[in-house]
Amino acid sequence: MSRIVEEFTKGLWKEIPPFRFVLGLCSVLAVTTSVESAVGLGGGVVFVLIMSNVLVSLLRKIIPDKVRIAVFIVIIASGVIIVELAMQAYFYGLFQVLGIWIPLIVVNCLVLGRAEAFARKESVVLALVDALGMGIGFTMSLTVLASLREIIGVGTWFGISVMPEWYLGFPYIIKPAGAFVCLGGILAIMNVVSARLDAKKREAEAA
Amino acid sequence: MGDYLLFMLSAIIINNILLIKFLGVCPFIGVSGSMDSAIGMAAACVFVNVLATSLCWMVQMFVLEPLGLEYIQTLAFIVVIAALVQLVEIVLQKVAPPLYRALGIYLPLITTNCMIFGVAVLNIREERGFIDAVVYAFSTAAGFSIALILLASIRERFAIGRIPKVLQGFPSGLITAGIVALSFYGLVGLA
Amino acid sequence: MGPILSAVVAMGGLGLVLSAALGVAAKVFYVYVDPKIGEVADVLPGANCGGCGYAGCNDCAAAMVAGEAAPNACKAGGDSVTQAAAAILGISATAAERDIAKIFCRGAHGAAERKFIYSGISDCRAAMQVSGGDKSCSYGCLGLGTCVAACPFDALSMGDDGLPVVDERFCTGCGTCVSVCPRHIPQLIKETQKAATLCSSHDLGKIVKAICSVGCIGCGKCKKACPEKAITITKFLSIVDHEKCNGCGKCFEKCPTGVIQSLVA
Amino acid sequence: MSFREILSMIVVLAVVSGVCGGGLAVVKMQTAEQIEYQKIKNIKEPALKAILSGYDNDPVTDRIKLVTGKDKKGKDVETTVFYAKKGGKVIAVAFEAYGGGFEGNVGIMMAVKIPDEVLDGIAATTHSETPSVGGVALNSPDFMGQFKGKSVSDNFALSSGGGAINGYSGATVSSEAATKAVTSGMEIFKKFKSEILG
Repeated sequence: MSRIVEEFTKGLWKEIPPFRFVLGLCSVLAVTTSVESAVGLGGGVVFVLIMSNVLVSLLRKIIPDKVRIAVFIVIIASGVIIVELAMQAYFYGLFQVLGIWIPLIVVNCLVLGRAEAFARKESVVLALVDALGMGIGFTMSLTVLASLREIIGVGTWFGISVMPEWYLGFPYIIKPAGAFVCLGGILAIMNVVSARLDAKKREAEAA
Repeated sequence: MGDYLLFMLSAIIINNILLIKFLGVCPFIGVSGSMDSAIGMAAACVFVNVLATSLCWMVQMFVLEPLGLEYIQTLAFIVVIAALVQLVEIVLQKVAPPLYRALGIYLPLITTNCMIFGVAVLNIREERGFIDAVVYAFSTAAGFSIALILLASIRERFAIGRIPKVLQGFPSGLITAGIVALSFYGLVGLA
Repeated sequence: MGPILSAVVAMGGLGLVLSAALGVAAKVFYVYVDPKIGEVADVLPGANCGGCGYAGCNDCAAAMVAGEAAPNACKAGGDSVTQAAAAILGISATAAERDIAKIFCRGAHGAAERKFIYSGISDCRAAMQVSGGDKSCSYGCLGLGTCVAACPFDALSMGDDGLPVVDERFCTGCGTCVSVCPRHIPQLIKETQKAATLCSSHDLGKIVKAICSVGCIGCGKCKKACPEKAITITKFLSIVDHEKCNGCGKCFEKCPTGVIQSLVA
Repeated sequence: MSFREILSMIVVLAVVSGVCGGGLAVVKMQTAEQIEYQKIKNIKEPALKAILSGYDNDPVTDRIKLVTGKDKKGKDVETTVFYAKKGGKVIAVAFEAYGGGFEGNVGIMMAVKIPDEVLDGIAATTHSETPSVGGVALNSPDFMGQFKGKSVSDNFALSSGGGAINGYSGATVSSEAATKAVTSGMEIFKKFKSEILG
């Protein structure tokens, strides 16, 4: 039981994608111009992650080692197409906003990374929990990054304006170049936090 | 011929696939630490990108469209790319072992490179002819290589610069990329 | 029924054709790779630190399987890796004595003089370009922390006296600091070494006396005092031989600048 | 790589991609209906709202698809006909037709009042005309308004071509495209009137 909790929480802080566990940057940078699209993509990734982790760990015994990457990719691609069709059917506005970034979930290094590094070796329950943890972690960090960029960039959050009238917005951060700098900044802040944590841990160890 | 030049220029510099369109950022951050790994990755990307785009274009035009299976495009393309990368790996290992050892660890990475798949899908969504698609693939890969090598040369200087411990590695790489993207962004009005 | 059937046939066909192509390619372009290399590589820590002298763990594993490298070649891994690698290769491995890095210079800010004030890139290699570094002693440690930054295991930290300090618990003897330092101040010594001359200067005694109060002046007193004949003076610098030295400590009192010291804290 | 290994590789990959292909086809069949509804709702509805009024149903759901001809490659050309009803009675019918424009096809959604069969108004749906020239023409009320009130069998050519519509100055090609679209729309209406009013 504790293993399950541990697998779940690791996705939420210790190895939270994409900050500590730097994977899947392409979609993170592009989609976080608005919180709505970030949450939309996060939802899509969570579904694909869960489906692919569960299926991969179910089939892990019968897949010959030589062709396992191709089979994982087929499973992930099917998950992505299901998300694409579902989004087109029920959230058409979001589908138009995300555009090419939905099919690009299939090459999201996070999904294939989890399948390759984790789901292939673990039981179904652990794979599911890991997918949940990673997926929610990914969506959370996407939302944080997106709200940061939206509030600073345009002064709104989920479309509701939150900043005072005189705030004209800082469009640089919405532009592609701003995305890099913003993510770099957040990674730096995360490093500071983890450096301090490690330093405490080392003192505890040394003492 | 003139418009091809303009077309290539716009794909290489103006809307550079990496700094403006964000495709291919994962290997970009991972590999741009040192110059020779960047060049290795760039060469592999150009080679595989052109091959993958032509194959995917053919699959789309001769298999998916006649059968009306456009919605399954993601699955078909990514299977083709994965198989292609594995094929290139096997062939290179036998035909050119030194090249294989130089590109070695980057080849499997290319399957999950968003640029290869992204360019294949963009070519279809923007309804390009076969030659246009291949030219677009070549120029985007060239743009990717230019950005990658530019960043690698800058980041190599970081090794001996006074970078605070906290900023070393990914943060400094990302922030440099942001500033270089800003310079590319200045050219947007050109084409 | 049409669309489902066409989808199944199309995708199944595509999978079939591609995997057949892969199969044929695997057959035609078959290159024999010893599977053991993969197993050994999995056991190695994978830090690619280069301590074994090969370009990364895969190369080291290949060398081990080919018999060029002994199972204990991997310094970073220590005993556990050595035993595991030996088990895979099916040969017995003598547990190698652990190497650790030691700083062979005590010329801290107060003790050693400076030729000029250097304020360029904070890297010893860069400082070396500026007329051989800002320290009067041309063998001494410049204290700009290249080794600290290069250490893949974070075992080195910069002391407040301007000299790096080795943290033996984390040091795996990978040798990165030795190769990265332009003056090779950090050197790998056996963990059990009892005494050493913490200086790298081959200058004449009177030059050393003028520029550094804690350097080895090559007077040879320690050599005369050593009953085991463990100390040799090569170009005005005393070198302690690890095998012969039994740590009796007779040389420590004789040394006028106290540069030869006991390592056994 | 022994032969048996290669065989198992081929079988596994073929079976997995086949099964996934089949599964996706099933999912596609389930969602096709909903996707089409969404597509129409988001692209066509703005035009529908501009030209239809006084209805109490959702024209997007009450629609039928007619095969109204063949294109160059021989594939069927389908026209979707939307019904605007009031108290269950059809008061107007709207459908889309295309005319060759400057940059490509210009799509015009037109509404015909039932039973008096008079054109109730037209709106441009999809076009890639140059925004500053053709685009302006296709949105200007005085040009697009000329069609309103004309009977189905009127001649919708430009006044220069003997018709009753004067083209938007400076954008003759786009205005001609609009008239061509309306003319072909009227032909479809007359040809398939029985199915439409069925």
